[in-house]
Amino acid sequence: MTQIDDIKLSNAQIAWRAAQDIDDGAYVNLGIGFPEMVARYQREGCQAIYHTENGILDFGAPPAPGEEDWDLINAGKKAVTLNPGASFFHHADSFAMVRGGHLDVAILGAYEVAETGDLANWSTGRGGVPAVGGAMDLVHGAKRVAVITDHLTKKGDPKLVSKCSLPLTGVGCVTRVYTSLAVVDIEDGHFVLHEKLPAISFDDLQALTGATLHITDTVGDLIVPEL
Amino acid sequence: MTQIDDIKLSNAQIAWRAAQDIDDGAYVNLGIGFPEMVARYQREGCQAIYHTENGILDFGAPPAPGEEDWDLINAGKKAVTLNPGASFFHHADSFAMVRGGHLDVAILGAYEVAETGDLANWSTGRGGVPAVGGAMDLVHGAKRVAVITDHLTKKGDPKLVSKCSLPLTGVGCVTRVYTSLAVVDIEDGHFVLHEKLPAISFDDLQALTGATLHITDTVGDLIVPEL
Amino acid sequence: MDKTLHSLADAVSVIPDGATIMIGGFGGSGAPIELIHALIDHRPRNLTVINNNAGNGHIGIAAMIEQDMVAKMVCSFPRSKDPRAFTERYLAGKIELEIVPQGTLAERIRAGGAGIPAFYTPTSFGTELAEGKPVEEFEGRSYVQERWLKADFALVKAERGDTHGNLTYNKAGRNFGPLMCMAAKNTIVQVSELTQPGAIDPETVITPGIFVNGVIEVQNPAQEEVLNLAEAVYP
Amino acid sequence: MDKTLHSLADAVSVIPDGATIMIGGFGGSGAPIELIHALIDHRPRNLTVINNNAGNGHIGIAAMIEQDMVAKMVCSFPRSKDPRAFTERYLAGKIELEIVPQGTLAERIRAGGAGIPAFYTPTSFGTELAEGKPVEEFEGRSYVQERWLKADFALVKAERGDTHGNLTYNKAGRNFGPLMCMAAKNTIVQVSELTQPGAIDPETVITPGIFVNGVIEVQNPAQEEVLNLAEAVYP
Repeated sequence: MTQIDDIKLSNAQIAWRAAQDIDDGAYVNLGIGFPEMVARYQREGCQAIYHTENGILDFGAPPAPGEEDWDLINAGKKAVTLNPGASFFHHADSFAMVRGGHLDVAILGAYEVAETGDLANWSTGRGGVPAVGGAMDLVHGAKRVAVITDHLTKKGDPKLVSKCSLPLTGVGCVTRVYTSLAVVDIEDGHFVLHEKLPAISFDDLQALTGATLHITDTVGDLIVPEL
Repeated sequence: MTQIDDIKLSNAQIAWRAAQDIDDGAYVNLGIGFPEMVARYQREGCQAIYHTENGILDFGAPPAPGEEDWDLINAGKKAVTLNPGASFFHHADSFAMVRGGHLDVAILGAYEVAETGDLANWSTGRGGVPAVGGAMDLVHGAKRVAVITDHLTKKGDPKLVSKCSLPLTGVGCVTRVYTSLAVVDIEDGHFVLHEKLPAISFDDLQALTGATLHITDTVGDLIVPEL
Repeated sequence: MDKTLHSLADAVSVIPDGATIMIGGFGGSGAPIELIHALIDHRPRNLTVINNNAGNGHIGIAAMIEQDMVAKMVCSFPRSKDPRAFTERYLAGKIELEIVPQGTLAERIRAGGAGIPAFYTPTSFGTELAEGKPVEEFEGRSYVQERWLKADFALVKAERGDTHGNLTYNKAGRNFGPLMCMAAKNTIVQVSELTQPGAIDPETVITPGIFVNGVIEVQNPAQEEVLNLAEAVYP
Repeated sequence: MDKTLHSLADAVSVIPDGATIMIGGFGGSGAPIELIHALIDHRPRNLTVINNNAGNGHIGIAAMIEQDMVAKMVCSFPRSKDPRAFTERYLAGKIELEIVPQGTLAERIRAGGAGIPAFYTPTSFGTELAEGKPVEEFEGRSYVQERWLKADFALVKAERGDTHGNLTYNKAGRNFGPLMCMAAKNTIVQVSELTQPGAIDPETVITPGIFVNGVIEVQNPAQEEVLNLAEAVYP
């Protein structure tokens, strides 16, 4: 089998790929951490409008160091700036946007994604302090819920599975997964391979995936710039 | 029996009496029509804050004729003005104020009030076009729901009854009724006479009331200025 | 992104027969008269209209009813100074009416916009308007279960807007506008002044643009009450 | 009517042992640090605190926890850069935690303020956070029934206020403030600038005074994040 670590995409490259599917004017929520990186790779000529759970629509890039206004932060508590056309609102209105189906896409991280679209991304189930934030709201609100993730756990286990073993964030909510090796859609309870790295064979990819990868159409090449 | 029409209070006098029970700084909603009159008779040194269902807090007197702004109206669609400290809000926030128990008192008209506190004031049950407005919300929201009304219908029947015959606005919601003859509290499913016109005997008042009038304390004299 | 619509006719041309339409306004305040009249010109039929009232005089929603465009009204108070358009058709059995307490109407619309399919309210408990609805007791008090209300379209009047759809309103003309913007699949807003993004202070935006699909500038819009005082008729 | 409070100590002196307190803020934004620190001076115990988070560093809610004032936290995300105050006590079984999805937390608080005892949400369906809660299907999809959340007190930070309690907020410091003002029996607000009624444009009031019981001016209030960057400790 190919040396996966030699060919797999970096987080930046996964984020770049996810960003290519965001349309101009789309309303987008990016999960805390890795998903926030997607905003850096917006397509030329596309201006998405970013929503943050804590009550801002159309925030912009981080301010220069030393220029932070700590009342102007995103859900990850990082300082942000405003774009022209921004607005503030309280938390109930913010989650009305989420729950009410007004966001075009939410992009989240994952511990596991099941072929049924179930997502586990909030609890390792190992004790400690549980913390859910807005993840459970986002997965049942946005018109499209996508995940970006490494294809494998740090231990080398598949993150795309037939059934999640960790506590669920939501049931049947994910429709596309951007991994370090492939782009996989979830349709009618199945993983459907949309794109894969040219350097990996279908069989190798299947071996690294915890449930059957279906093919319903031509599988595209997952080609991403150096980042 | 006394000639009722000779002694009974005018609507203005009933409104005046109801106004005496409104505290300084109280948040008050006055029903459309007759109850709106209560605002004219606020006690000296008392400044209530009036709420209108259509999204204004702290509106003031009507403007001079010709000065109307038809986007600045009350629930009765009459032009109003603003007091310093006024605010605008949408209908869901307005009824959050109502339903959430934030109003100190709502004063409404009535077709019938039952000794159980049930109120009928929205439908004569005779067909035609039904129209409820905010009445059903107000009766279950304000901390205190009071009614102002003539003691009798135009036909001379009691409006204070053991059980409402007309379609209900709310169940067990009214706690005080200001009538043209008396002030009657509703306590534990009974009418309790609080004040009556000195000119009417208890027995005569009882005869004009459709359920037993209880007395639990000294009955006050209902004394109202000429208006 | 630019949500600007370039004519009233274009703005409403997407509304088909049989659509459910929320129309902003409380009486005449906030009534989007120009959008409604453009809709009358377009003349879809068999509409369900959600508004606090049911029209007044011979303009606006009353005129829609007179043109036999409305199959059903959902409202709290179908009365006005001159309610003939609705009253006559209602009493003749030609228009359906769903009467909803005003606060429940507002909350059902908000729920539709906020992804809340049902909620409990004390309002209407024990009355004929609660008949057939589930009742549940919480903390010793009885409440009625009400469902969300959504629409295919919303027609709303706002004061200032920008090309991203951010809105402010004029005084009590706000009323149902912000809620209806949330609850419709396609929200079309007429604004007295259309600006570029950034012109409205982010702190004072009442309806964020995410709830708005199209904005059209109608300078110096008609006020329904003023038109009615002048006994206007449309068309 | 004048809702002005004249000292921070007076403002919080009414809060007894065992009270349930909503505290505004999302992380450091909107955290009413001066009110919280006055509460620490007053030192009621056995409190239930409702906040999105569970404190950071050694100030604010974290300091309340360090002073053993808090018996239970209701929050969505009890993690922060320096969560030791909460984490240590939680893992030692010394503080109770009710974890609530963030949008559900916001909606439950709004429901408490709006007189809605329960509502249905898709959030948490099929997860362990829905265990024991009623589930109902609407239009072919399953929803979880959630209850309102109310409090005895709310401590909120706003930007401008008037003596009637009308409020505006500062940027994303708004977050839970307007909701908590609605949901508490006694809402106490610190404002950076206290004005006379009429000074705030009625169109821009975010929290109408009806939801506020007391306002106290705290000019140039501390920002929790800035204090934490400076490694501040209270008391």
